[in-house]
Amino acid sequence: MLQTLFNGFVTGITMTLPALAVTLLFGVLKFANFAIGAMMTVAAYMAFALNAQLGWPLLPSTIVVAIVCGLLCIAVDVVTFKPLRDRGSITLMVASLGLGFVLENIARLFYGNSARSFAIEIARPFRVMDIRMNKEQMITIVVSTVAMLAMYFLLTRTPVGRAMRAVADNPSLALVRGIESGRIIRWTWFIAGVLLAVGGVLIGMDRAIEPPMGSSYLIAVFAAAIFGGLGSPLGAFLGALAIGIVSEMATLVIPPNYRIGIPLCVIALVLIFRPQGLMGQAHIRR
Amino acid sequence: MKKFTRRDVLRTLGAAAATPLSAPFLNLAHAQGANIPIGVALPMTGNAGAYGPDMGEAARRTADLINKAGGILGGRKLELFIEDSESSASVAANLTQKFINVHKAQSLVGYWGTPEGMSSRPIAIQNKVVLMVSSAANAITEGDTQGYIWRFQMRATDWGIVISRAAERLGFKSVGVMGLQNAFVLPIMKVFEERMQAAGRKVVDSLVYNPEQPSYRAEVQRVFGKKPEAVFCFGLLPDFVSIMREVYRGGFDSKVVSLSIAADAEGKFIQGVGAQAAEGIRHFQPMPDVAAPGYKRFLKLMGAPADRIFLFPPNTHDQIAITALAMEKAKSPMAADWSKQIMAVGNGPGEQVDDIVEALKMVRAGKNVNFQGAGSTCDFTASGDQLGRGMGQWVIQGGKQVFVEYAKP
Amino acid sequence: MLTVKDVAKSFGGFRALNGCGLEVRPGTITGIIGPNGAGKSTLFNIIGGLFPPDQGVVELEGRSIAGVRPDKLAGLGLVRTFQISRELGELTVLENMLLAGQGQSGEQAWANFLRWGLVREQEARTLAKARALLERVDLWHLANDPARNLSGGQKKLLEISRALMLDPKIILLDEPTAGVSPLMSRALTKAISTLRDDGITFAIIEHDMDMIAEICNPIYVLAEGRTLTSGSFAEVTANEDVMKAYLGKVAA
Amino acid sequence: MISFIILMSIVICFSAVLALALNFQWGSGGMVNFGLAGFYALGAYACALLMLKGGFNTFFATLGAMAIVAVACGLVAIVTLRVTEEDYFAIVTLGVGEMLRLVALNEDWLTKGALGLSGIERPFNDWVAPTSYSYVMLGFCALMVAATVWFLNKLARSPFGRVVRAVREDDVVAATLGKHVLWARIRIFAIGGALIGLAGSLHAFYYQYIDPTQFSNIVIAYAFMAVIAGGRGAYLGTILGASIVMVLLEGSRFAKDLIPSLSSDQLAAIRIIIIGVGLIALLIYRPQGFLREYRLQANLSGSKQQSP
Repeated sequence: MLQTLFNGFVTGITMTLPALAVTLLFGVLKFANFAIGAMMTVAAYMAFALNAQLGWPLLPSTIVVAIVCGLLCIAVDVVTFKPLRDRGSITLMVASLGLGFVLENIARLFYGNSARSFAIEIARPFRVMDIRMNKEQMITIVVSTVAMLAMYFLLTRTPVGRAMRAVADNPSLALVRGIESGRIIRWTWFIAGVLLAVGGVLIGMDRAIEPPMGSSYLIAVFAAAIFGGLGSPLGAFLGALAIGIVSEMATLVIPPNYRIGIPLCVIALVLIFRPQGLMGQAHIRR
Repeated sequence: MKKFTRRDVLRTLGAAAATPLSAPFLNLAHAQGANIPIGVALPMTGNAGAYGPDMGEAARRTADLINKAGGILGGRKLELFIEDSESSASVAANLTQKFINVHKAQSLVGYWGTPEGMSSRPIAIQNKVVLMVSSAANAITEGDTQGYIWRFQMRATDWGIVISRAAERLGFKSVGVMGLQNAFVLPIMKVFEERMQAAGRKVVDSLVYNPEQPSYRAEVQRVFGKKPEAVFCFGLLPDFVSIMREVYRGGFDSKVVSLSIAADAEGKFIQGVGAQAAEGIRHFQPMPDVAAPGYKRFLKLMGAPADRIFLFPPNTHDQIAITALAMEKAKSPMAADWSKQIMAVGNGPGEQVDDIVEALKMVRAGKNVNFQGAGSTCDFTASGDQLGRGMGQWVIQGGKQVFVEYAKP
Repeated sequence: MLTVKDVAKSFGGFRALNGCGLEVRPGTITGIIGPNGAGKSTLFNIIGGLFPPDQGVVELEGRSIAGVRPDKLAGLGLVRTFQISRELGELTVLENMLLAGQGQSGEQAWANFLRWGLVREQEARTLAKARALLERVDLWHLANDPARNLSGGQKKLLEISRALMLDPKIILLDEPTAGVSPLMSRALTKAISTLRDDGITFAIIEHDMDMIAEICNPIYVLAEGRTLTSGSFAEVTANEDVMKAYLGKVAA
Repeated sequence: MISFIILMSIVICFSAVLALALNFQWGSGGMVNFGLAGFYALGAYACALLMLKGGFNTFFATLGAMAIVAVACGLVAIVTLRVTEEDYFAIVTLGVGEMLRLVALNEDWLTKGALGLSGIERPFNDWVAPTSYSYVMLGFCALMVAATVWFLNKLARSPFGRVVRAVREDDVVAATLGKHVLWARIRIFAIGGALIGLAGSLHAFYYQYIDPTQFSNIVIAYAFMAVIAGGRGAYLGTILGASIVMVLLEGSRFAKDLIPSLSSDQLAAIRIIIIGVGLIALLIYRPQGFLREYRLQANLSGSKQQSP
């Protein structure tokens, strides 16, 4: 029981970074990006290349990949989403779906379908109050918390962050066009890229690295972001934890192979009872 | 590029309309001295992608061997059409249509996975073409196959029998079972659980999981958390890698037993989880009897070292060999004729031969043969299931696969 | 005809409307003016049913319409236009008009297959009506063009004509002359007063003071989410608070 | 070879029906459906099960499958759209599609799980000789495509079609003009659902065997590609788009020998990359597709028929 609760906590915290990325991208760009799963997969494979193939330690690999991914996201935005910006969120969503297919299969093109792992020693667990925990889980918790705090600092203390928040908080205010908005969008993509890259590496530490690894998190991550209120970073954090814990705890009563149904039910309940989500504000489009 | 005129289009349509009438004649035309086409659908992509290339090589070398020795039916050569089934049901069905309709194949071989076999089965029966599969799920040969469907593999329930017998001998008092939601895993699980319970062993938990899940923490926690002596985990490589990482880092001590397609996968498993996490895992897989002369001959054909264990390529070899023998015996390339001779050349009565060239000579001379294949003794039940194939058992020690034993059901 | 009393609305922490009220009497063109951010468009959005007020009364002919869906309001005879023209760009000008026809059986999918005679007859009637309206504003020759190809002023004309397809009792116009050439603006003003003479009531948000002065009476002045004052153009312009509201905004 | 082309044409036909369904939901109605693969599976399974377990004949099984998918789609639209907007809708369709596939995979008692359903009966099977069945099947599928196009074109030209497009362009305006937007959207999604059910039934008839692996997410990419290439809202174009996509896919199987250095694994990946890149490129450079959506063209010079 307690162990399951802890497992849920770990599952949840693994999803916090992608959920943050989703909510940030949605807040500023106003569309649901379905390519985030594949972006995480690509990041995990990039880290795998540096770590397992070139023999770098995982930490510098992750840092390099995070920066590269951030820049890559900016590039992807310029190539893919920028020309479509005026076309409404549905077109952007469809484009992101296509982008997801492309990215996932680029990983498949180079690495095939077989499962891989980072070149790190996996260790037996230690026990705290009879709960089994392991090193990777500790790393995940620390990294996610640090990232959350960094995000908080970024959004509240820096001019770019404040601008991002202003855009995210005020959905009736269409994104101001001009140089300023270009800068905000680039920063948003960069930060989302970094979050997704780190999230991808953490997921790769948790399970095997294979092409569908990122997309398998897609629904749960979106549920987390919606539950927390799309556009609200704190909400995304809490939403991810809640979804993780609820879906692991639910396996005590429902068959585990329907776990994916839990996030879906959460979305449905949120839509019916509190469309703005846990921490979000009521918002009206247009 | 040539432009299509309306007349061209009309002519094509006219040809299309005329085809059903002329189809039988076309087949007759084929019967006169042309090559004998064989469709080979192999998994080059997807979760079984590792096995396709070797199976293709075995098929090619076997066909070459037969062709060099003068072919069959008075000098006609076997012509292989090797295609990727992508481990997918609909791709395999489209391929089967292509083999039958474009290449006019009367023999379809390969078909590694259950989806491929299941989707191609009705097409083969309808077109009266022999389909030889390598898949294990019982359903493939169930029902009325009209003698067109032949399995070159142990039936899944037989896997369960061998594995449960081994489990009894290993003395596990309590076991947990987890299986991937997959057509050939479920019958294995069912038989295994029944046998364990019948033997008075406790099955503490049994669950089925989906492929491509974000994580398998909940499943591992539920089954291993009940601390059975051993957990039998029937799955494929990607899910098994994730599960074993979870098991090792979760600090569970139950012994793990699995299938070689997950726990070996041509070395990819140990690469994936590392040697410590893989230590002590036992795994099973139907395999050829490596001591049999037929298998040794096959190794020579493949130019492989004497200790090399091929799991599936020998089946492909046998499928082509049996096709050739049955055609020769029936003196006809049409499946409706030679499908009736498969048991005659496979089960005997007749002299046991393991050399396909020799066997063909004998058949031509009007003698009875009992062909002994590379993958098995090539004995069949009337429903199309293969007898005489056994299972190997390995254990992973120090990052190496150590062979334990070979057993038949 | 249309009564708004003490309406308040907040978004997040921001109070867009706070004790706003007005009264539109039948047969008038009621003008609504006020500095940017006074809450004029929010007021129209509430009357138009886009979102309900937090508190207050909105009545159409004595019947509360607070929170009633826009499509129901259309049935009650209330239509609105938008500050930035919202023509349906991918539809032709004519289709924009036909869409607004009410009581079309053909809007039930099955009727097009089972009662196609009726649908065709109604369609012909709707078409004739649309044609008459388009010819009146000299847009008929553009009827087959996608609406997005129209000029700003033509779009405004189309929006008003489209509203007329509903045979409304009252039309809310949100800045009908914004982004329109002076010449077209004149024509619009004239068209609106003609329509008023035909018995249609208007409420207009407008910045063009010439237009306000010419056709609107009474005029309501909104500032910071509430009604400052109301009266004729002369009365309103003479009011010191009004000048302060406008100038204060500029000073701040 | 001819027979193979015939068979591929059948595949093109039922892919085209699926793409037409998507073109109605998304192209005309602006309702994106990322759960297409799941609803497609629902259609195929419903049709197969109605025959295998319900004892229906092929005709009523197809109608039943259409009704079931229509209701499922309608329900998704009701629950999701009552309160909110398109981004959530896309996510919910994705999740529901996933869930439907899980049910197909896990409910052994009903769907036989991963083993799949076999022995699916085909229409007119008793009346036609097996050798010429594929021609009849092609004729039947082509007829279904033609009927679907006729039906959708008729709808597009009707007042209902106007409402559909208006809701896509601007739901607020449509509401202001007295249209019940939620009800319109429910109908759009349900009608599209019925067509998905039809496509699923044809799929089941063609393969005579269905299993969960046939309904992977790649189906979604293909359908979107077909719609975008053909032109949003342009139904004839969709047939063209579906043909192009299927010919590319199947053609690459024939062209494999040209690049021997690539493994089939990589070739499969490249094929999907091409589809994905093509999808984005078309969205950017040719969003209107090859053919254009229907627009009413009235006779401008004709005399007035009636005064209002």
